[in-house]
Amino acid sequence: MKFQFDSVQQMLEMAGHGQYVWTAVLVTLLMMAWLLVRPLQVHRAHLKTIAQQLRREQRRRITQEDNQ
Amino acid sequence: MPKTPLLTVDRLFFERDDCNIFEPISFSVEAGDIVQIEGPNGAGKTTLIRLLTSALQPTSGSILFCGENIANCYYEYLANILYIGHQPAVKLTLSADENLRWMSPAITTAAEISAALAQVGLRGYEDVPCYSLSAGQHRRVALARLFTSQAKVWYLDEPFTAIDKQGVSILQARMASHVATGGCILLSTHQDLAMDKVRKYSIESHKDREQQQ
Amino acid sequence: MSNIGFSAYLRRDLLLSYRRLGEAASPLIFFLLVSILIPLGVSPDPQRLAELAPGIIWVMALLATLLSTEGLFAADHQDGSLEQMLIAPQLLALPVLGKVTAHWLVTGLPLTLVSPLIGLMLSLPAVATVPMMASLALGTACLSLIGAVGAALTVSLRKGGLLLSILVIPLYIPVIIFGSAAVQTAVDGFNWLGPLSVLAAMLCAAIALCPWAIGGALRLVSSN
Amino acid sequence: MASNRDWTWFYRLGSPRWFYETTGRWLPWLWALTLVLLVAGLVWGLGYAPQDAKQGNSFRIIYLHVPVSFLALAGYYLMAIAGAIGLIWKMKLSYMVMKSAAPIGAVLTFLALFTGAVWGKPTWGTYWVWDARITSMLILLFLYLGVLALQYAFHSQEAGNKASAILALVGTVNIPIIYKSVDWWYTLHQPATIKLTSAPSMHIDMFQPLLVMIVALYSFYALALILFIRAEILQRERKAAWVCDLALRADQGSAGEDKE
Repeated sequence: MKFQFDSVQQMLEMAGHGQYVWTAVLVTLLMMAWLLVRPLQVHRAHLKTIAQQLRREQRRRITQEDNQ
Repeated sequence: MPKTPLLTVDRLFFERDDCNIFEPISFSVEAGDIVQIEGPNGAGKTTLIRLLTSALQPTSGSILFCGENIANCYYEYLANILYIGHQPAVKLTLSADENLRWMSPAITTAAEISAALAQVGLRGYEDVPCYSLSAGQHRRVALARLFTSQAKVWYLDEPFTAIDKQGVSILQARMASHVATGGCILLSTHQDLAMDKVRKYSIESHKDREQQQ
Repeated sequence: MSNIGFSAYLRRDLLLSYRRLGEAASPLIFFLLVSILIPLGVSPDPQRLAELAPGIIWVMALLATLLSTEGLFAADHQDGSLEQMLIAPQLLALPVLGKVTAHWLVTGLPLTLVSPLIGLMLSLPAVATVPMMASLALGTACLSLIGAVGAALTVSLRKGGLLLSILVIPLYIPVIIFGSAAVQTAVDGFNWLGPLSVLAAMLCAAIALCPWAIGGALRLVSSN
Repeated sequence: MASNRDWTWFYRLGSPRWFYETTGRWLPWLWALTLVLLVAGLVWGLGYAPQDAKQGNSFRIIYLHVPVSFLALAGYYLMAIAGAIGLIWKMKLSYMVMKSAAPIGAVLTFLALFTGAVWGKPTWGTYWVWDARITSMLILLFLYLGVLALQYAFHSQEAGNKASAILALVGTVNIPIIYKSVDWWYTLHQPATIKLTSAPSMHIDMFQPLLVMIVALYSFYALALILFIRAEILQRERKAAWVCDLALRADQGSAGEDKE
């Protein structure tokens, strides 16, 4: 098995087909990355809202007890 | 010897979007019973009635008709129930006569149809298209089914909405004669019925209970 | 007339359409109108029109059927009769099939009957008239059945019309391929019974399967 | 209706909490596997695989296009099966699988079309041809978009789930018919042109990296699906005690970091 290109420059150009190959690679990898990052963002956002809500309820309960 | 109740509801439970509408419900209804389902708005009265008619599938629990699970005698059960819901199911382009004939069992004769319409005070309106009738009259067309139906179990969801006093007393008389001949009625209404032997079943709102805790 | 069975629903829906003839005729008028736009928009040259005619007629028929599909269950859902249909003591597929048949009789069949007129206006060769009518008759029945699945899924949504077309147009594709192919092969002078029999097979499959999907959709989705 | 008691084991399998905790243990491994396979496959395919005799270097797009198209189609079936399980056994988790599979599938289908178009330009001189397979892919994209649109059209989560499950099932029955008809349509209209799909016998050196990329995409699909489902579980089970615990612990962790 042998590396097909002599230099980085050559690999980027790919004998004139570089722009097509690398656009395909870049767009594919970016969208695939989005498919992984997006659920992680949503996951974190959910945890945060749930925690906030719990904290708010806790505070409300404390003030209620104080009033009593 | 204990008689099998006409209708038995066994731990009927319904959940929508992970939110319980009500706690599991169990009760039974004998022939001759009138059950008034009570509860504040949003307690799930309509949901309960629709579950009982099988228009809505319960999350768990079962309904027995004459001691048999309705899953096993589905069509027999459906042939024996009558449901009048919030919407009267009246087609505006059809006349009162056509509407009632459509909603009644196939064996009903023309004379019975016009007699039923006369009972609910629609004599003379038989051939009038329903779009020229009022909301109360639409309900009356739907309620005329009570006079043509041979079903044993009646489910009536707010039957007296938009009905005047005289109409209410006619309907109550019909309901009394239905239970006297071995039928049973489950209805939801905020009015007090001028009838004896009305059992009340109240659904507590699940949300209220949750807030109390 | 009581609310039990296939023919009861067929007769009632036909009666309802008959009482509202203007409403029932609108898909047909739409079909005629849009077909007039084509010569105005493309070219009045008979040769070019003849070339495009099979495709155009089929696309227009598809859109006209789609337009009328939205209301298939919507009125029943609003006035409560859909709920009564769900709890009638019978197999749900029967009244469903009755309603869809009525829909086809009111939309697909009239489209089929006036299509020779459109064919004439678009210079469709006369040999293609019979295959066009046959393919439209079979094809629009398929479209009614498939469209009814979408109509049942979107019945409880207030603005379901646009969504409905997104859902069902991809499912319409095989029908339009074989429908316009039947007309095209007839124009080219080949045997058009091949694509037509595929359409017939699709119709059989749709009659066997769609009522169940429609019934399931109505039971599970409309009540929520 | 069958008694629920006979099915407790099945429901435990479908318990969101069980799923969340088990996949939590798998995740680091799955991340590592996916990244290693992707990097290996890409470097091998883009750098080491020999050039195609006719297409030159542009053929290297195959290492993205084929695996992505593969998963796009397989994903639709997975979505439909999950929906069917949800309809039959009323399992919450399987609806979550269905709901999560839809956006992933739609993105992968889009990528299949995009890479196909970019590959087409140097190979056939045009970005778009109405080739049978490309057309079928386009239809698949619209089938995915339909399921997504229907899912979010309902106020009630449950109605959306059931509706899109039915639609996915109807789509599944239709996909073979659609594919066959599009195939037939293509041969009808392009009887004598050159065949665009030219990969009859692939050299083994070209095929091995493709195999690696296919496995990599499967691993990626599993990873993305699990991540989407976990986010969905948190949202649906937000009132459950274990989720509240989790949220508080995560919150304390991040609050601690902020102070430092």
